[in-house]
Amino acid sequence: MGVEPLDFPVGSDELTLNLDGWEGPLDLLLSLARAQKVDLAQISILELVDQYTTYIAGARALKLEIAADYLVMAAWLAYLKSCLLLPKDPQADPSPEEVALRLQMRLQRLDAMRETGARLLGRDRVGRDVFVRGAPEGLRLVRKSAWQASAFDLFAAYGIVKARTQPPMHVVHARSVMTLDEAIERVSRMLGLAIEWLDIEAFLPVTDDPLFRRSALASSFVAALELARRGRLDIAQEEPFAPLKVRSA
Amino acid sequence: MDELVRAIEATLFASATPLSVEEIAEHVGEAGVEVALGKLAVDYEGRGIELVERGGRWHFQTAPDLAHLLRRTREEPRRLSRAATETLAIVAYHEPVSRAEIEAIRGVQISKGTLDVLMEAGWVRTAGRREGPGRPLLYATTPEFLTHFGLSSRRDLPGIDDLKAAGLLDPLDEGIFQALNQEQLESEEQED
Amino acid sequence: MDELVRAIEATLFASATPLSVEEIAEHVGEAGVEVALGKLAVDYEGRGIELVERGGRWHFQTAPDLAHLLRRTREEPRRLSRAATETLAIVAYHEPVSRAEIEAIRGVQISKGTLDVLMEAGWVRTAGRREGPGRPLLYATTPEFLTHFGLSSRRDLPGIDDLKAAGLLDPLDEGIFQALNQEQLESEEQED
Repeated sequence: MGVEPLDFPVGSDELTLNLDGWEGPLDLLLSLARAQKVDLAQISILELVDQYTTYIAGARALKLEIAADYLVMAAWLAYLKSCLLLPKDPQADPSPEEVALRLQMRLQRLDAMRETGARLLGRDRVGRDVFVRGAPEGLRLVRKSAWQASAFDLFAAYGIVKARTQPPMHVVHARSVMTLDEAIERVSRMLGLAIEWLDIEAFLPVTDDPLFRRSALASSFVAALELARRGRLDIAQEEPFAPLKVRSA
Repeated sequence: MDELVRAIEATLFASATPLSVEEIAEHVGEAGVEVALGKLAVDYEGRGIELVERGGRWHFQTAPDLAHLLRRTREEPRRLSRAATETLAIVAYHEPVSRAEIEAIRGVQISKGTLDVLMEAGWVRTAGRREGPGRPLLYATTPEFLTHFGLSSRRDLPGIDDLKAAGLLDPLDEGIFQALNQEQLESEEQED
Repeated sequence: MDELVRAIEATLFASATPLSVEEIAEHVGEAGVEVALGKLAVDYEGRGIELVERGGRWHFQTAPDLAHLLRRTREEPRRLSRAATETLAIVAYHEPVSRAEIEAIRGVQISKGTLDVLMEAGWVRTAGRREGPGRPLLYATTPEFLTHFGLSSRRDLPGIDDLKAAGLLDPLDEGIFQALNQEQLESEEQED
């Protein structure tokens, strides 16, 4: 990047001063300082300020665009210089000497990073100086399934299979009904009691279930008709919707 | 250590392909490569790496007896699908049984992967062929099957009456098994 | 030869990346990996290949003195600009460090691409945020940085002890340029 600043014939007309070659004012200052002394701890700040301002002045004489941060640095350095030369102000905090020391530390730090960066790049680097294996077989991770199933899952599954493939079987749930056969049997049995006319409801079993009672009534009525057909009993009804009467024949 | 042997060792190590004696000589810029290769091969005898020659080209490789180290297996728990569980149950109750018989008992076809999964799990093995038309391959359970499911023998499998008593044969109750594991059902759909 | 040493030799040889002691143990399935690694490193001393530890991870690489035989071109694997080189050094010696701190040390803004280049190379990573005003994003180096530059750890960074002793790695004293009277600066600027 670099323009070597001190090799620079200041004032030459053919000169093209390229400030873009510097990475900012600190970079320029560091180069000036390094030209002054190898050991940055030994540099003269006052001399450095003069060198910097001379350099910037030279650039300005060439009517080059100079970025504002270079000018700000020049102004700041000029002020630092005046503080360092003027009689000491005991009130100043930090003192101009301390500020100068910090500037020197900053230059040293930047210089150190520059130098260690170069040393890093010069190490034995993988792929340039040392080489890893050209064709590693590679390590593989094989995923294996640990299958989970319990004995219950197994038996339940078998139950499902058997249930699914069993021949269909229709089970009619026991419902509260009195079959005709039951009714005929019951009414025949009770006929011995029916010497006189009896209401058909007297033949029904005692129950709290209204559905069963309806079923028993219907079956018993049909049973009475059947038994009447066989000549075992007589049926009478005095008028429509009047109670049915039954009597042993 | 012999400088030439060192140079050849590094060259073969860094090379992405096996190298012929001529190619090695180009790199190390010296004669005597063959002798040095012999020395190097002796150095590596019995180690975890060996130097081998295949068709005139040399390369390093890991010792074949250590190949198992280079593949690390990780076990991941996975639920058996419903299709696989049913198939396993049929094999257990009816073994030895052919694939066609399993399908007849299940009333549903089984996918190719289902028996593979059970064999991979170590619960089902092949058990010869049935003499007869087509000589179908037969399947049976393994000792690991009994161990995994806590059975001392196949006689410990609950009988049909036990299943009925437990309500496991009631067709109306199939719904409760559907509720067991929705995932299982879904995986079955994908499998079948 | 010790079977564990053989196993570790084969594992590291086959691996495409450096491995930590824990990763090696997962493959060889045994304790005592560290002792065996020590033995293995001794076995390879002075050979064309060496066993090295970089940031807690181990790998084989060719001996540095044989670089001339193996280097195919004079080209660097990755050419870094001066800005990127300095930035890498600043991150390595000051980590974790914010972008503003990098800029303060370099005395200039860093262009957007500079950190990207270093992150793309796999040498720099983001390392959380600093609690405080603005919660700036922090940068640090990666294990690959140590591997690439042949550093066992950050303590191996060239000259790090001297720099530390000289106070050159202390947190940067920001604002030294503001230490002087701001008004004064402005008036001088107008004068110029």
